[in-house]
Amino acid sequence: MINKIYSSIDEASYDIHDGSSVMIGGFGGIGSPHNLVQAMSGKARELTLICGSIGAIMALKDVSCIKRLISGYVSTLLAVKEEWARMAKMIDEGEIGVELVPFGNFVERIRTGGSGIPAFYTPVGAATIFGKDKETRIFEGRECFLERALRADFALIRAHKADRMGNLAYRKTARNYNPIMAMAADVTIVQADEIVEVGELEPDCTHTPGIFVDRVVHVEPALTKFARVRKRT
Amino acid sequence: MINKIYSSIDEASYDIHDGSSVMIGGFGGIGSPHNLVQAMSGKARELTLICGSIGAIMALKDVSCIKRLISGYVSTLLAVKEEWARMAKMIDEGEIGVELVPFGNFVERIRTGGSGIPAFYTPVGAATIFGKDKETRIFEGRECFLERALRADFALIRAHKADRMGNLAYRKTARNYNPIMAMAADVTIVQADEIVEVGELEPDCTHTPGIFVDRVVHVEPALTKFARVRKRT
Amino acid sequence: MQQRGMTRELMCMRAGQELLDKGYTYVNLGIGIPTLLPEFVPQEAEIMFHGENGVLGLGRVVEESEWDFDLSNASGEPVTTVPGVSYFDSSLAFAMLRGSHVEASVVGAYEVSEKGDLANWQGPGIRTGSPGGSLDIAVGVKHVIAIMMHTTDEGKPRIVKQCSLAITAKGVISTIITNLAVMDVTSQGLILREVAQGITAGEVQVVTEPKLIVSEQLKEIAL
Amino acid sequence: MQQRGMTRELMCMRAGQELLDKGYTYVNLGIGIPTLLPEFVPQEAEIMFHGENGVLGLGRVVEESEWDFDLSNASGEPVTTVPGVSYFDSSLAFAMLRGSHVEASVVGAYEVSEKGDLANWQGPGIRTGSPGGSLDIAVGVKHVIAIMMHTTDEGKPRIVKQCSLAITAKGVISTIITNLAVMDVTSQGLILREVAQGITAGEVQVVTEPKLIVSEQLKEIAL
Repeated sequence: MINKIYSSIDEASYDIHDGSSVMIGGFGGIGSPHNLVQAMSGKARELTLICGSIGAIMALKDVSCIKRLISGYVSTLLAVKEEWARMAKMIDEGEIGVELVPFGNFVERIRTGGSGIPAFYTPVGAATIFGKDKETRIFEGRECFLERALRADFALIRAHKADRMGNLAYRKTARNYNPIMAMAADVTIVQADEIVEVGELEPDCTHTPGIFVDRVVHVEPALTKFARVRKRT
Repeated sequence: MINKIYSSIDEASYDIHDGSSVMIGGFGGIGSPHNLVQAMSGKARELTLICGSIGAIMALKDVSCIKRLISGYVSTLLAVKEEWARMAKMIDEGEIGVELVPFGNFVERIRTGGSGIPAFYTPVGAATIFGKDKETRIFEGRECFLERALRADFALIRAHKADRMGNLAYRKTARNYNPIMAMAADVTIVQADEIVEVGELEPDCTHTPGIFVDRVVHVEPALTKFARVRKRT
Repeated sequence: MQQRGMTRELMCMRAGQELLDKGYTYVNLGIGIPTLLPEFVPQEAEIMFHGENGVLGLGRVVEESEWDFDLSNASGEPVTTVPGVSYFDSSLAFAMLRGSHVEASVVGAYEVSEKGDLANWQGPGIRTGSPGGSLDIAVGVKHVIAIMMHTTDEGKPRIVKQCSLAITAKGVISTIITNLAVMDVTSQGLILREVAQGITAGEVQVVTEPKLIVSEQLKEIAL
Repeated sequence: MQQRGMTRELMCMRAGQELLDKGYTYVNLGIGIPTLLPEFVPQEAEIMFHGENGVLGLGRVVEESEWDFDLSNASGEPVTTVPGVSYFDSSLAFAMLRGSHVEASVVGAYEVSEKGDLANWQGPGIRTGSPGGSLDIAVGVKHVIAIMMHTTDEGKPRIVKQCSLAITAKGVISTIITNLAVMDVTSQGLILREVAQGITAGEVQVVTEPKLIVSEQLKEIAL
C-alpha cells in the first residue's frame, strides 16, 4: 500500500542536511509551509534556499543557516521583520550570496527542472542586469537569453488537502509555486492542512498527482497563519 | 458584460480562411472538438493542421483541405478509416506535407508558444531523425537540440463545461492538449458540452481561465461521440 | 514633504478610467499602489484583474480581520474576488503575462524616462532588489501604465531623461499617471495630456526633467 | 504463421510480475499491447499506471458498451480507473516521462537490438510514422521493458544485432519480454533469463539474431 504520510514534521524532514538545496513554496508567505521551514532552522546549515520571495522563509528562526538565496523578491521585504536586519547585513557582507531571478524566469526554470528540459530562451530581462553575462540570441527580432533549469534536493510545500498517495489539492492563491516546486526536487515534502481518504480528492482537480510527492505531514491550518509579511508603505 | 458565447458553430468559426493554421485538441480523438472540425471541411483550404494524432481530425469530411500536418501520430491510423486512404496517398505524393513531432516536444512547443518563450532545448529525439538538421548541444553530458515555439491562427478545442467568460473545465482524459492549445492561438474557439452560469465553475478547478478563450459554442455532448478511432491490431 | 495633487486613491481612480476608456478586460495589477485599483472600477464593467500570485478576478482590498489566509492580491493584502474568478499556479500566472494574454498592466515605478524606460525593481542604494513579476509585465504586456508620485519625497523628479536606477525594461511605459498629471509617452516625447485639479502645466514642467509637450487638448483631470 | 509460446495476455502477465518484483509504483504503459497489462496485476499492489494521454491510475480495459467517451488509456481503449486516479493535461503528462518521475515503462517494439536500441515508432515501409510518446518514454524513463512478438509474422527475428528500422532511442531497453522468452540487456550482451513453457534455449537462439548468453539460472516462465 502506498503510504506517504509521516507522523511528525521532524520525521518527514529528517534528512535535510548541511549544504542541502531547498525549494520553498508560497507567494509572499501565502501558501508557504511555515512549519516545515520553522523546523528546518537549527537542523542544517549552509543551505541554498530557493523561494519566490523571502516571505516564504519568514518562519526561519535563524537566518545564519543560509548560504545562498535564489529568489525573485528580496530587498523590499528586508525592512519588514526585525530578524531580517541580520539577513540584510549578511547579504551586504557577502555571507549570504543572492541570485535574483525575475518571477517568470524563476518559475520556468523550476518547471523545466522538473520536466527534463535543460534550458530555454527568455525575453524577460534581456538588456538588463538579469541577462548580463548570459548567452543572448535574437528570436523574431527580440533579444532573448538562455536560462538554465533549476532543481533542488528538497522541496517544502504546503497543500490544502492530501491523501496517503500524495495526491494534493491547493486552495485559492495559496497554490502559486507549490505545484511547480513539487516537480523539481529529489524529495518533495508536503505540509497539508487536511489528510483525506484516497478517492476523496476530485480526480479532475487533483492539482499535484502523487507521483511528484514523497512525504506528507499533517499540520493544523491554524498553525499556518503566520502574520502577514507586508504592509503598504 | 463579457459574453463569449456564440449561437452556432458557423458563427463561432466564421473567419477560418484559406491558408489558416489551426490547432485541434484531443488525444486519439478523445476530447476533440469533432463538430468544429466537421464544420471546417469545405469552408477553407490550404490549411496547416496541428494535432496530436490524426484521430483529432477524423470528422474532417474532405482531407484535400489540408496542406500541411504537424502531428505526432499519423501512420498507424491511416489504415483505420476508409477516407484516410486518400490522405495516405496525398502524403505519399507530397500533396500534404507532414512534420512529425514526438508528443512531448509537440506539447512543449505549443506551451512555450502560448507562454512567450521562443525556444527550448530537449533531449527527446536527439540522435534520431527528429533532431536531424537541428542545432544540437550537450547539457550535463546529454545531447539535446533546440526546438522552436509553435503558435497558430486558431485553436479548436473541446471542454466539458464553459461559462460566458470563457472559463473552462475538462473531464477525465478529454483534457489532454486542449488547455495547452487554448493558450497558443490568436483565436481560441471552444466546443462545450454544457454552458454554466458564471460562478458555477469551481475557481480552484477552472482548468482554463477565460483569458485564453475567445469564443464558446454549445454542442450537445451526444454529438461529440464519434466512433473510436483505433482497434487493437 | 507633503505631496500636492491627487492621493493614491485618486490616482487609482484615474487609472481605472483609463482602463474603462480603452475597453480592456484583462488587466494586471503590479505590486504596490496598483492593487488598490479594483475598488475604483465599477464591478459591472467586468474588468478581470490579474494578480501575478495566481488569480484572475481580483476584487477590492478588505480589512485584515476578514482575511482568508489563502487569498491575497500580489501585494499580499487581503482581498475579495469577483464572479468568474479563477486560481492557477505561478507557471500559468506568468505565462499570461509573458505570453501577452493580459492586455494592460498598471505598475508602480521609481522612475520613468521620456522614452518610456521603466525602473521599478531596485530602489536607490539597494544591493539586491525585488524584480518580482515586474520584468514579465514589462516584456509581455502591450499597454503598461505607470502610476507613481511625480517626485521623490525630497522633490526630485522621477520622470527623467534617463533612468538613474537599474531599468526593468526599455520603452515599455505608454502612459504615466502621477499625483500631478497624466502623460503619454510618444515618439515625439512626453505629451502632457491632463493635470490634477489646481495644478498648471508649468508647475508640472518644473518637477519633470524632460521637456513636456503640452497637449492642445490639455484639461484638468475629472473624476 | 501461428506464433508459438505465450499469448499477449500471458506476456502482459509476465511483465506485471516484473513490475511487482522490482517494487515499482509509477509505471507508464505505451500504446499497443502494454495497455492490457493492468488486468494482470492485483489492484492491492497499488501500481499506479500512467497513460501519456493524461491519467495516472489506469485500470483494466472494458467493453466498448460500457464506455465513458471522456476516458481512455493511451491506446484509445475504454478503461476503468483505480482509487486515487488523477487526470492532467498533456504538458504534465509528458513532464512526468521526460522528467523521469515515472519509474518504469512497458512499451511495444518492432525491433530491439542487442545493445538495447529500440525501434518502435515507424513500421517497415512507412513514409511518415507514429512517434507519439515513445521517444519521451525512451529518454525519460529509467527502466524500459519491451514487450513484443519474438519474430515477425514471417518468422524474421525482431531481436537484432542492429535495428533496420529508424530508432526511437539508443540503449534504452533493459528487459525484453517476448512470446518465447525473457531477456536482459547487459554490457556483456543479451542474457536469456527465462523461456516460455515448452520452449528451449536453442529454439529461442534460432529466431534471435545476436548470440544469446544463456543464464546459469535459466528457468521456465512461471505464471
